[in-house]
Amino acid sequence: ADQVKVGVFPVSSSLPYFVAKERGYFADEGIETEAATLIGGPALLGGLISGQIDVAANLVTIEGMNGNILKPGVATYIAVNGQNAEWQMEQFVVGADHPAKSIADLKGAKILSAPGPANLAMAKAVLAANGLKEGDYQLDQVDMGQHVGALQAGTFDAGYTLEPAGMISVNLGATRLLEAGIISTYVLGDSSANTFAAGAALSGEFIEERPDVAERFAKAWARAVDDIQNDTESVRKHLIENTFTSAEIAPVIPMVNYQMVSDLSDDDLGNFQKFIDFAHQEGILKETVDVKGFLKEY
Amino acid sequence: MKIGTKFYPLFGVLGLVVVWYLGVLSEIVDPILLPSPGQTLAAIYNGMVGGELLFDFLRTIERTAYSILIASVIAIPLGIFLGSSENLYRSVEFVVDFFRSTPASALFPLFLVIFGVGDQTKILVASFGAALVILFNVAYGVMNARETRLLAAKVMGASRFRVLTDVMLMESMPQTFVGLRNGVSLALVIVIVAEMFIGSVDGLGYRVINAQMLFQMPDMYAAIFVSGALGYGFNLLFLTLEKRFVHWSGK
Amino acid sequence: MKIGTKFYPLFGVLGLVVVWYLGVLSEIVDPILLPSPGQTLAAIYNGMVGGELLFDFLRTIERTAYSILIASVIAIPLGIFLGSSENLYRSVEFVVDFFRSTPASALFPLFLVIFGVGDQTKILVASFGAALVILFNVAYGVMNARETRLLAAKVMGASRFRVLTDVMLMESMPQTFVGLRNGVSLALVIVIVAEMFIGSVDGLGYRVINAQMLFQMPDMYAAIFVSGALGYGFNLLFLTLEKRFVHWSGK
Amino acid sequence: MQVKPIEQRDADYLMDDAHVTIRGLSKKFGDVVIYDNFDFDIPRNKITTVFGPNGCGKSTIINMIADLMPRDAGEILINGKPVRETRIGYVFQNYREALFPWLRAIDNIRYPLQFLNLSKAEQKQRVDKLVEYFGVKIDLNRYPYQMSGGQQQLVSIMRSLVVEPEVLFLDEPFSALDYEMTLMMRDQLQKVFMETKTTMVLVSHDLEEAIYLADWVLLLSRHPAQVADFVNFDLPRPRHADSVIDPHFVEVKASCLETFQREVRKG
Amino acid sequence: MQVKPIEQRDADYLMDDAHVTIRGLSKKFGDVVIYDNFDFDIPRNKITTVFGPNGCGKSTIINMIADLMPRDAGEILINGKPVRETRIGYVFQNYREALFPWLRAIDNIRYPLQFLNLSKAEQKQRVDKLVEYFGVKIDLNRYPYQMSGGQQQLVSIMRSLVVEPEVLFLDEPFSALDYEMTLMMRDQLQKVFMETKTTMVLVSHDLEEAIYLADWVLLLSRHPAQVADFVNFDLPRPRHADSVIDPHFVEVKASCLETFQREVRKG
Ligand SMILES: Nc1ncnc2c1ncn2[C@@H]1O[C@H](COP(=O)(O)OP(=O)(O)OP(=O)(O)O)[C@@H](O)[C@H]1O
Ligand SMILES: Nc1ncnc2c1ncn2[C@@H]1O[C@H](COP(=O)(O)OP(=O)(O)OP(=O)(O)O)[C@@H](O)[C@H]1O
Ligand SMILES: [Mg+2]
Ligand SMILES: [Mg+2]
Repeated sequence: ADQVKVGVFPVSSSLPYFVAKERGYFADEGIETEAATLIGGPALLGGLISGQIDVAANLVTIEGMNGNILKPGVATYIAVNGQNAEWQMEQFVVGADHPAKSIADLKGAKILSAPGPANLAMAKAVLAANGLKEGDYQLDQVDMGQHVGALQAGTFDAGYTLEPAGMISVNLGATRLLEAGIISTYVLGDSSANTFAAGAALSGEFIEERPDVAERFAKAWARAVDDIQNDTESVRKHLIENTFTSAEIAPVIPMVNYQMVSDLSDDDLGNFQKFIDFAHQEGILKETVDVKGFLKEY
Repeated sequence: MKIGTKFYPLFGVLGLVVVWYLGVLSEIVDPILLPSPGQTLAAIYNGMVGGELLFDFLRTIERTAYSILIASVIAIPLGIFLGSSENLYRSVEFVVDFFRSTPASALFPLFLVIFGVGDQTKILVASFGAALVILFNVAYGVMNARETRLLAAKVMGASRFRVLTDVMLMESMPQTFVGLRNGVSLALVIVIVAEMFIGSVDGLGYRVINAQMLFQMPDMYAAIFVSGALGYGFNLLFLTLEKRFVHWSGK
Repeated sequence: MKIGTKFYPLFGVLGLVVVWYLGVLSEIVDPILLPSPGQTLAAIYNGMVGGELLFDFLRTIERTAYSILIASVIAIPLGIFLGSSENLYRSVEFVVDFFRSTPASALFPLFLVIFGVGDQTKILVASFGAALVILFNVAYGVMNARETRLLAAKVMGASRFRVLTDVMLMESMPQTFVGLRNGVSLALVIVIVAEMFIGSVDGLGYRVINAQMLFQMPDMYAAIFVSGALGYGFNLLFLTLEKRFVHWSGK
Repeated sequence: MQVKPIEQRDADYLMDDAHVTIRGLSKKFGDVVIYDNFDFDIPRNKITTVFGPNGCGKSTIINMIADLMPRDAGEILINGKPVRETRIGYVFQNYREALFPWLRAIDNIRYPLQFLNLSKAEQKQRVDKLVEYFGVKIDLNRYPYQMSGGQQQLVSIMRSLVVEPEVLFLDEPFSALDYEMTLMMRDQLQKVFMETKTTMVLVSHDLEEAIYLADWVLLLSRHPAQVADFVNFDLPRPRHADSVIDPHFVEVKASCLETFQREVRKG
Repeated sequence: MQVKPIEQRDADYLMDDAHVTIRGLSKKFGDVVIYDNFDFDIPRNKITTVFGPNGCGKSTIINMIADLMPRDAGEILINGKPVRETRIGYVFQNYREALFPWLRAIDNIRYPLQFLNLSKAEQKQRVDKLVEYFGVKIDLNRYPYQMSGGQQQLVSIMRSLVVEPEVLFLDEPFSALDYEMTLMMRDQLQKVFMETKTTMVLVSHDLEEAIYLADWVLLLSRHPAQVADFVNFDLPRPRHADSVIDPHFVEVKASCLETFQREVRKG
């Protein structure tokens, strides 16, 4: 079988990989995958650039595009994950006892943010869109592992957090959800628009040197995405063993909108480009990039 | 020392447990955030007897053992070599000290780049950290070899090489063990941090971060305490080895 | 020592730079991932002269300084107190050793729970780690105070308390400095790891992780090297202080 | 000189004008009996030297007299009073570990004065007088580790004398010094004794030194320690290098050596 | 005994049957001249003891003879050959730092034999013979740190003798031992000498010891080191405790002391 090295960030966004692997879709295509668990985009991107992995199962798109600026094509997406008010991922939560009813009420609050410059920029943009200027609030980035504890302990009044931390803290009764899908709403200007914040990326080298393997890989991936779209409940069990997800939350954890690049609509592409342009405008990307150049349809 | 002194450590442990219970009972910290000693103990027991914690524990031991092995194999001969010439050691001392002062976790990115994304990176970062500590101690041990013993060997007709193997090597042993003990502590810390932050599917660091992500506090504290015990155990192991193999040390 | 020996460290540094250049030139690692020494130096210069790196550097110094201050204020008196009675020290020794063996990064969650997520947590975890190291050294220093000096003070008419302040305290000083040096290294490492992983908006750890996220490799290596230099500098500072204040040590 | 049975010898070393009286002293370490119901008197205004095999209990006894070590039974009085109420001086063998290296020599010498009720002026006067006694030419503003061994031991002796002790104990004070230093320091000590007449108890493992400095030589045997002999040596002071070939010296030395070989080494 | 000018004394200490010949030896440490064009002969099959003030260069000269320290100029021959071609033995003052604590006593003694071309049987025989010489009653399977100081130094001496050295150097071999041990070890050494007649050079800072053991006593003065006297002491062996009160001993000692006070201490 053809060997493919996949870098995996063990969160729910990597679900298609686990589905394809465990349901034998890769094997059906004559592919044997070797997984390396890597936490965070830098490690994944570093793996792609140095050729230590062929695929990043779940690479944040801003980080991928950053890589493409440095080395064009190094992160070429074959599938992306949409998130918005329906497909919840990023969200603002507030302490259960806090009076705030909307993001606009967070004036003077101590807010935690998911880590990294991109998350910070998004949080600030959302706050700004709700009329809060810098200085109206205090925003600290905090490692994802600490979000629930920090919210539970009341160290922060509110948080710009991601799943599953958001859901866990709400379930514990520590927080209430204020609003989810906020990038779509406030950055893209449409709460139902897809924000493609992450996706599965292949290295340019892989695509060029073993085009047929890459194609078969994408095919297996597409089958997994298909399963997820059509039978969300049966795929959830794949989260338990493979990601930071317990058996209790697996059935209820919110999903993102897994899409193959070939299935993206023009609107989707437009929103994707808008998201990336916004990142450039915020200084997270040194230059802007044409996202279409780094998408590959199979 | 009377027999009673053997039990002194128990007082300390007891004190710790009491403080912990008081912390829990007084609800100074939210009971969801800080489980009671009993819950934690139960989590340790369940985890270690047939649970996943035992597996993670063994994985971390395995990684740490490999790191210290690699570190020793590289650092001990190198340390002897460098230590046998003071000028040579002075040349590299700054670089060694510099890297010793660099938080090993800051070196993760560099090592990921050089050694790739596999398990070997965690082991190699830990080896690197441990090797510097061992190197430095071995070199000092060799440099501080008793002049008299070196002269004694020389006057008895030992060649330069024999002086190195028969005397310097043995002389550096006590200090080498100091290095090994510090090295293994450091290696363990780095392995756990790597398991926490570079990514892993097992090991105590993974267990801590996993329990944290899932907000299973008893499990998290169980993993933390097992890490502490492991560190203590490694230290004890090397102390025992030292007593056995460097029986003359300190006498 | 001849004047020449002053320059030996330069050979080591030179060697490092040469190896680095060779690594870059041979393209063993992708040039995007490993910038050249020149680029890194430029990033250090730009960052330190008017750039943000200087600010982060100062923030890390500030946090480390606070930690070591807090650690000293707690651990030195406590160490003297515990060291002055061997039984007392034996009681807490296990707990101290246990926590010394626990990777400080595994304790982040506990400290976050107790002290919250602010700057104080980073400082306090670092203090905790450093305090254990200092405590342990001070206690040993006191316990190993030369019997003869204690007897000399006693025979001259010093009370138990005066023996403690006049002799034990002074006797423990050399070992206390060993503790301070190890403590400040550890505190720096913990502060940087905390800045990297528990969230922060400044500091060298933040700069490393930020540069890493943005994939600005020269900036990342600049921050890493500045961390190493800082560690080296702290060590040097305490060595200098030691030479000044414990002038009698080792004589 | 024949060693008499214990009972008959009593009169020799229990004297009327004793400065230190030891009665019924017992001391064990674990199961080893070091002293068992030991009686002894230390003469006033004399130098008594103690000579005996290693581990016989020389340090133990002066430590018990100086109250640095608890005794199991018995009574020790200095001038009829318990030690606590007396000013004593003690010079340790290991001056390196006895002086305070963080204090300058002069501050080391001054240190014990703070425990007496003396005005600053009196303190200064005491120190000045002492420095004069010794004709000290060394720079007392240096730290101990900046001085030679002999200079350090001199500072140590000055520190013990500055409180004007009733009794001065010296435990092998010169054995860590080299030959020349030892010769010089013996003479310094003798000079101080001649000027102050302080009662001194000096332990030595060098028989020649023990006799050279002594008015009385106490020879101890061991397990438990007993008085093997208590020898008077009355060669007039000051004694000097040639004294060791004086016939009286040679005779006393021969007698002591004989006792040592016969009574003491066998122990 | 008057010290003669250097030129006239030559005949006394440059001899026909010299075992070690030193000619034109010079040695400086930095600016300090320790030896300047120094000539000396060490007699064959005799014990020569070296006595002199601290730092005069006693250790330096035996280290140079034993090739443990480079010399600046001059020639040193043992039996007409350079040191490298000779088997020598060396006993250090600090036996604790000279023995290998990781080897049992017996292995310490055996250690130098591996550098000779001997069969296992010959090696064993050598060691056995030596053990017999010394009438060793101690358990040689122990590690050095499990032995008393005297026993350790005994092992150290046996280690140096096992190669049957042409010349044995001893640098203050007993000064770290206590009085009893020292007495015993002196007699052991004397016994070995009487049986083997090995040429020995022994440095001592104890004049009594230096004379007691010596056939010849070399008195050194300093800056740079010069022969202050070279004294023959021919009291028949074995000497014993009483020898130190023998008139000949007392006379030689007085003469040496005088020389020491006059010539040497002034340095
Ligand atoms: N603290 C102690 N615990 C147990 N045994 C001790 C202690 N101090 C001394 N001893 C033992 O008591 C005996 C007498 O010791 P002491 O130090 O008085 O001898 P000493 O005559 O001064 O010998 P030295 O000539 O070696 O100084 C020795 O056998 C010694 O081992
Ligand atoms: N390695 C060295 N570097 C500089 N000076 C030295 C060195 N070794 C010895 N000296 C000096 O040379 C002189 C002679 O030293 P040496 O050790 O031979 O004296 P010694 O007669 O053996 O004295 P001691 O009685 O103290 O053993 C001393 O002044 C000493 O300080
Ligand atoms: Mg003693
Ligand atoms: Mg010497």
